[in-house]
Amino acid sequence: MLIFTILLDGIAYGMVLFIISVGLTVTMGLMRVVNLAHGAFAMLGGYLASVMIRHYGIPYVPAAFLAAIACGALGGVAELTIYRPLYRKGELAQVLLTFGLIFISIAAMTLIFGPRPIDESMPKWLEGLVDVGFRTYPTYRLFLIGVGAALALALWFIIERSLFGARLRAAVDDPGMARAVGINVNLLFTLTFVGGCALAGFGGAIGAGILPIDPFYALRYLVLFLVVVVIGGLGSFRGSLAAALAVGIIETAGKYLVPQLGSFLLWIIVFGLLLWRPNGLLPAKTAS
Amino acid sequence: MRRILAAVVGAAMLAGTTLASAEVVKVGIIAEFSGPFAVWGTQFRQAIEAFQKVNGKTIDGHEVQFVYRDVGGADPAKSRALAEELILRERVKFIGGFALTPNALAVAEIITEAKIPTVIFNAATSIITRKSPYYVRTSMTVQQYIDPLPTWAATEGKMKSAYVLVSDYAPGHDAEEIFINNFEKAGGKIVGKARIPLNVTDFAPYIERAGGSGAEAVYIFMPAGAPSISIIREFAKRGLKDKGIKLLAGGEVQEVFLPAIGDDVVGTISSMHYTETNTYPENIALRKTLMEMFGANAVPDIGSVGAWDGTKLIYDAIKAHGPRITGDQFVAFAKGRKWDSPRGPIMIDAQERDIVQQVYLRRVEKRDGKLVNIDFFKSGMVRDPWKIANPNAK
Amino acid sequence: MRALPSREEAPVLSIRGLCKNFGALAVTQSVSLDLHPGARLGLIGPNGAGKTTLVNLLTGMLTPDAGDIILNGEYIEKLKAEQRVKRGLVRTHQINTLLTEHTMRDNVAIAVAERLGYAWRTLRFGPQWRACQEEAHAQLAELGVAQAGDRRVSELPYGQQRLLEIAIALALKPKVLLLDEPGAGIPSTESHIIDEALEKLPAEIAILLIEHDMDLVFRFAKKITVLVQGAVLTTGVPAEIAKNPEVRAVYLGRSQQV
Amino acid sequence: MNQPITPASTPQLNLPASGLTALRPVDAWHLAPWIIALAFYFLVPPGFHTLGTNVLVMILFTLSLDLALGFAGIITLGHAAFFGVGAYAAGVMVSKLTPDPIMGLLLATALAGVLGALTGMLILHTQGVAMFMLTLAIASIFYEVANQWRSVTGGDDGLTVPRPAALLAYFGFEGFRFDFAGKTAYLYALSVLFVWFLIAWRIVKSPFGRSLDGIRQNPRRMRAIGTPVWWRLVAMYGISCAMAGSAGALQAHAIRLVGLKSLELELSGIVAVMLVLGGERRLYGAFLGAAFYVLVHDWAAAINPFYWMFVVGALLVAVVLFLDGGLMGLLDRIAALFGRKKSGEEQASGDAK
Repeated sequence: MLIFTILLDGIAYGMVLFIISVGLTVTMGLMRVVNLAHGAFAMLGGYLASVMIRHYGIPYVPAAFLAAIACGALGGVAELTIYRPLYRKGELAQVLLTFGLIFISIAAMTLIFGPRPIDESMPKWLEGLVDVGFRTYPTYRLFLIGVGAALALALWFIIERSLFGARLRAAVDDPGMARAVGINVNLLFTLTFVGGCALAGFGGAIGAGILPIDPFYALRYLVLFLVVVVIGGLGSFRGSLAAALAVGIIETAGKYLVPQLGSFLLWIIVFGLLLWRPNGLLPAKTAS
Repeated sequence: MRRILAAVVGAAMLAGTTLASAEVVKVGIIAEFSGPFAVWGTQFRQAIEAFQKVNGKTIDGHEVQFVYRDVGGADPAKSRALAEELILRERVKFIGGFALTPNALAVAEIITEAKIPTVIFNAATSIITRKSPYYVRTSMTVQQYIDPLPTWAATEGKMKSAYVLVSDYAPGHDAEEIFINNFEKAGGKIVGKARIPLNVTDFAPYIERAGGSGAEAVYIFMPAGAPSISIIREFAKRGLKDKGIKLLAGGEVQEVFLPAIGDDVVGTISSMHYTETNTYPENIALRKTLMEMFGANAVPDIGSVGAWDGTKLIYDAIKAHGPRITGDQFVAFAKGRKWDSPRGPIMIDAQERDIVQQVYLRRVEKRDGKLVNIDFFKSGMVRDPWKIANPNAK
Repeated sequence: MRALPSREEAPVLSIRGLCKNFGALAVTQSVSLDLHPGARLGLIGPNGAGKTTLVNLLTGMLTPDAGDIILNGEYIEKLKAEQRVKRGLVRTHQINTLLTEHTMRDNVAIAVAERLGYAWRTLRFGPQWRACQEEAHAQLAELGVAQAGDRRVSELPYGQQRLLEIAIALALKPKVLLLDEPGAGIPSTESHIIDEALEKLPAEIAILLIEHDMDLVFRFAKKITVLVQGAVLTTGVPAEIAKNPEVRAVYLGRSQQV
Repeated sequence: MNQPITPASTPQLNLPASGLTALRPVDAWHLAPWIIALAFYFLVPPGFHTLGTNVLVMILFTLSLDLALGFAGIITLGHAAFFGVGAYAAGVMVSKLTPDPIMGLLLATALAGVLGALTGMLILHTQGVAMFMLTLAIASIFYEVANQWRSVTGGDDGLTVPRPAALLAYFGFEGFRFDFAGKTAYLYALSVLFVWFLIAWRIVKSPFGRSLDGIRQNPRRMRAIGTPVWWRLVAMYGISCAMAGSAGALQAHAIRLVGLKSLELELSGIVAVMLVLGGERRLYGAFLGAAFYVLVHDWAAAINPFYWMFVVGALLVAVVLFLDGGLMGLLDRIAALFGRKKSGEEQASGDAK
C-alpha cells in the first residue's frame, strides 16, 4: 500500500511542478530565454488569489482563474518591455536580468504583504478526505491530480492538435524557418509567454497548499522548476510532464524510504541524468 | 571608485568626531532584516521602538541609539564581520539581536576580545552563553521551553505514545533529545521519529508515516515560518486531527502564524515561555504600544519579548552605571537580576547568564473569530535543562 | 614540414572504402580516394550526394562505420578532429567560422600559436606572441589583405572573411587542405578574389576542393571526382568529366534545372 | 570592396610592445587600483580594513569568474562551490594541521583547483543550459556534503577558524600578526590579489588565454585549427576554481569563520552580478564591480536593511538592459566623450578582447 501512497503523493506534487514549469519549458525552448524569474509569476498568482479570496470573497476556483489571467497579462507586459530586448543577448545576460527580477519581486512582495507566508485560503470542500479504496486520501491532493491531468490533456490538444500548436512546434524546432514560412514569431512569443505566465499563476494559486506562498517563493523553488525543465528537455511538453512527475515521485519516495539522504538523492540523479542526456529525457528537437 | 572611497573615508571621520564629543550610547543590533527570516528583524526592531516610546530615548540626558545591521539569514561569517564593524566603526557599547544560533555563536570570540556585552534576543541553543562571558540571554533555550510539555503529555495529557518530527539542525536535535527523554521518563512510549531536512517543502510523507505509526500524539519542531505552516496544514489534511491524534508543538503556533495556518490549527497544544494573550501589565503595555505604532495587525511574539527585555536590561544597566558602563560592569549587573517581563517574572541566572523563567502550556482556540493561544498550565521557574545535565560542557 | 620529394609518389591522404550510415540511409558508400602532394582534386556532386558528410568524416566531426583514412601513412580515422589538424589535415568552412570579436590578424595569429604549440607556454609568451603576429601578418600579406589586419572580423566585408578562412587554414601549414565551397556566398562580381587566392596556394599542398560553382572547379582542379548518392561515380581530368554523359545526366543536367 | 589586391598595398606591421616590461607612461593608470588600495590601508580609520579586505576577497573571486565565464565562456552558476571549498579547506588547515596561513592558502588553492578540474572534466563537454544546470547540481552536492559533514564543517553553525600564525612566521619573521582591526589581513589579501592578478594578466594575454577567448566565440573554429577544446576548458576552469579557492581561503583567514553561505547559490549569483556590473573580460572590471557592489551593499544595508534587494535587482536589470560592458564600458564611453583618443584603457580593452 505504501507504494500507492508514494505514487499518489508524488503525482500530486509533480502535477503542481508541472503546471508551474510547463510555461517555463516552452519559453526556454521557444525563445531560448533562461527565465529564472518564472517562479515570481507563480508566487504572484498565489498572492493575488489569496487577496481575492480573503478580501473580496471570490470563491477559490474563480479566484485562481482570475489570478492566472492577471499573471498572464503582466507576463505579456513583461515580455514586451523587459524580455524582448533579452532574446538577442547571451545566456549570462538573461540569467542575470531574471535574477534581478527575482530580487525585485522578493522586495516588492515583502513590502506589500510582509515577510511572512500568506494566510490559508483553502475552501471547505477541499479540506476533507476521500475514500480511494485502499485508504482515505486528502481531497486537495486528488483535486491537484485531477486539475493537473485535465490541464495536461488540454495542453496536449492545443500543442499537438491545433494550428497554434503546429506553429509553436515549428518555431521551437527552427525559429528562422518558422519566420521564413510566414509565422508571426513575435506574436507567437508574446502569446506563449502570456500562456506560460498564466499557467504559472494558476499553479501558484492552487498549489499553495504544497508550495506555500511567501516572498522567497521564486528563489526557493527556482532550482526545482529548472530541474523539471532541463531534465524534461527544453521546449518539450511531454518531457516536462514526465520530468515533473518523476521529480515529484523521486522526492516523495526518497522522503518515505531514505529520509536521511535529504536532497542528495535528487541532485545526484539530476547530475547523472544531465551527463547521460544533456538535452533532457524527451528533447523537443530531434537534432541535437 | 576614488570618489566613493573619499565619501566613505569622510563619513567615517565625521562619525569619529561626533562620537568623541557627545554622550551617546550606541547599541548595535545584528538581526535578520531580509531573507527568509526577516520576520525576526522586524519584530526586534518594533519591540525596541515600542520600548523606547514607553521609556524614552534618553537616560539621564544620555541618548541611547540603536544601530541596525542586516545579516540576511544564517550567515555566521557575515554576522562576525558585522560585529567587528559595529565595534570598530560604530563604537557600540552593546550588541543585541540574533535570531539564529549560528549568527550568535559567530561573534563569541570578538565580543570576548573587545569585552562588548551581547544580549541575545532569540537564538535558543543552550551552549551559546558558555562560549563567551559577555553573552546574556533574554529569550529562552529550546530545551527550557519544551521541558514541561512531554511530561505533561504523558501524565495529565494521557498520551501514551508519541511520534517525534524535528527539523534536521542543531535546535531540532536539542528538541528531539529533551522531548524523548522527558516523555519516556514520564512513562510514555516513543513509537517513531524522523529528522526532516531543512529544505523540504512537501511534508506529506512524514505526516503519513507519523499517522500510520499508531502514536496518540505527534510532536513537531520546525523553524517558524513556511515549513511549520505547511506541516501543520498537512497534519490536518491527512486526517490525523480527525483521527484524534494530538499535535504537540512550540514556536510553530505563535499567534502571528496562526492566521496563515488557518482553522486546521485549532486544538494544537504547545509549550512556550510567552503567551500573547496573558494579562501581565507589561504584556498589555507591549501589545498596546505595538498596535498604536505599527497598526492593528502588529502582534508580539517571542522575538518581541526577547528584544523588549533585552532593551530593558540594557536601559537599567545604563541607569545604574551611567553611559560609560564597561562590559564587565554590565555582566555583573545582569547576573542574578530579576524583573517582570511581558511574559511574566524572569531572572538571569547568576552563573550561566542565561534566562530562568516560567513555561506555559497553551491550546489554540478560536475566540471572537481570532485564532489565539490560551494558557491552561503554568510551570515553575525553569532553568535550562541542558545546562543542568551538562554542567561542564563548553 | 614540407612533403619530402621521396614521398612524391605515395599519396599524402588516402581514403579506403569509407562508409557511413544514418539509420537505414547510406550517406557514404565505400568511398576511396587518393591525394598526392600537390594534388588539386575537385569534388562535385548534386545536393545530397554526401559531400558534406565526406568532409565531416575526413575532419573527424563524424566517425565512419567502416573504412580507413590514412594520412602520411598513419591511420587517423580514430583520431579526434583537433589531432587530425595537428597532423596536417586542415579544412575551411562553407559557412564562415571565425572569431568575430577578434581582429583579422589575431584570428590568424591564434592559429599560428596553436600550430607552434605555444598555448601551454605562458612564461615567455611575449616575444612568441609577437612572432605569431608577424607570421600572421605575412600570411595575410600573401593573400593581399594585410591592410585590414587590424579590423575586427565582424566589420569586414564578406569576401575578406572568406579569404580569412583560407588564411587561417594556410597558417596551419597543412599537408592536405579541404576547401569546403570557398566561393560560397560571394557575388560573382567578386569571385575573382577567391580565384586569385586559390592560385597563390603553395604548390606542394594537396587540395580537395568541394564546390558548387562549376566554373571555379573546372578552372582550378586538375582532376575531378564526382560523388552521387554517397558513392564515387567517376574520377577524371576536367575535360573528361565535362564530356562524360553519365555525369551530365546525373549532375550537370540536374544542376541546370536548379 | 573592389580594392585591387596587390602586394604593394601591404602595410608595415607596427606591433605595440608587449609584456609588462614595456609599459609606457600612458599605461600608468594600471597603477591606480593598487595605489588606491594602498592609500586605503593608510588613510582609513580602524574598522574599515575588514570592509576593505572583503572588497579585495570579492575582487579576487570575481576575477576568477572572469577567467571562466568572461574569457572562456563557461556559464557557471556554481562558482561558490569552489570558493567554499577553499574557505573550508583553509579553515580546517588552521585548526587541525598548521596555523601557517600561507600553507593553508596554498593547500586550499590546490584542492579547489583539483576539484574544479575533476568536475570540469565531467561537465565541460556540455553546453548552454545543461552546463549551467550541472554547475548548479555540483554546487548543490557540495553544499549538501558541507551541511551533513558536521564534524568537519560545523554544519549551519559554521566553522570557527582559530587565528592563524603571523604571516611569515614560517620564515622566522613574526612582524605580520593578524590583528583585531584586520590591517594585516588587508595587506595579506592585497598581496594575494596582486599575485593572482599578475597570473590572470599573463593568462589572458598569452596564446592560451587567447585560445580560450576563441573557444568562447566559436568552438568549431578552434577545433578546426587543432585546439583541444575540452582540455583547454578544463585547464582554464581548474585555474579559475583554484583562484576562487584562494579567495575563499583569504576570507577564512580574515573573517575566521566559514559558513554554509559560502557555498550557496546566492553567492554564485552575486559574484556573477559583480562581474557583469564591472564588465566582463576586462580584469579591472572585477575590481570595479566587486568594489561597487560591496560598498553599495554596505551603504544600502546600513541605511535600510529591509529592501536592499530592490537596489540589487534594479541594478541588475539596468546593467543588462542599458549598460553593455558594465562600469568599464561606461568608463570607456566617458573617456571617449572627453576625446582622449586611444587612451591606455581603450587599448587594454582592445587587447583583452
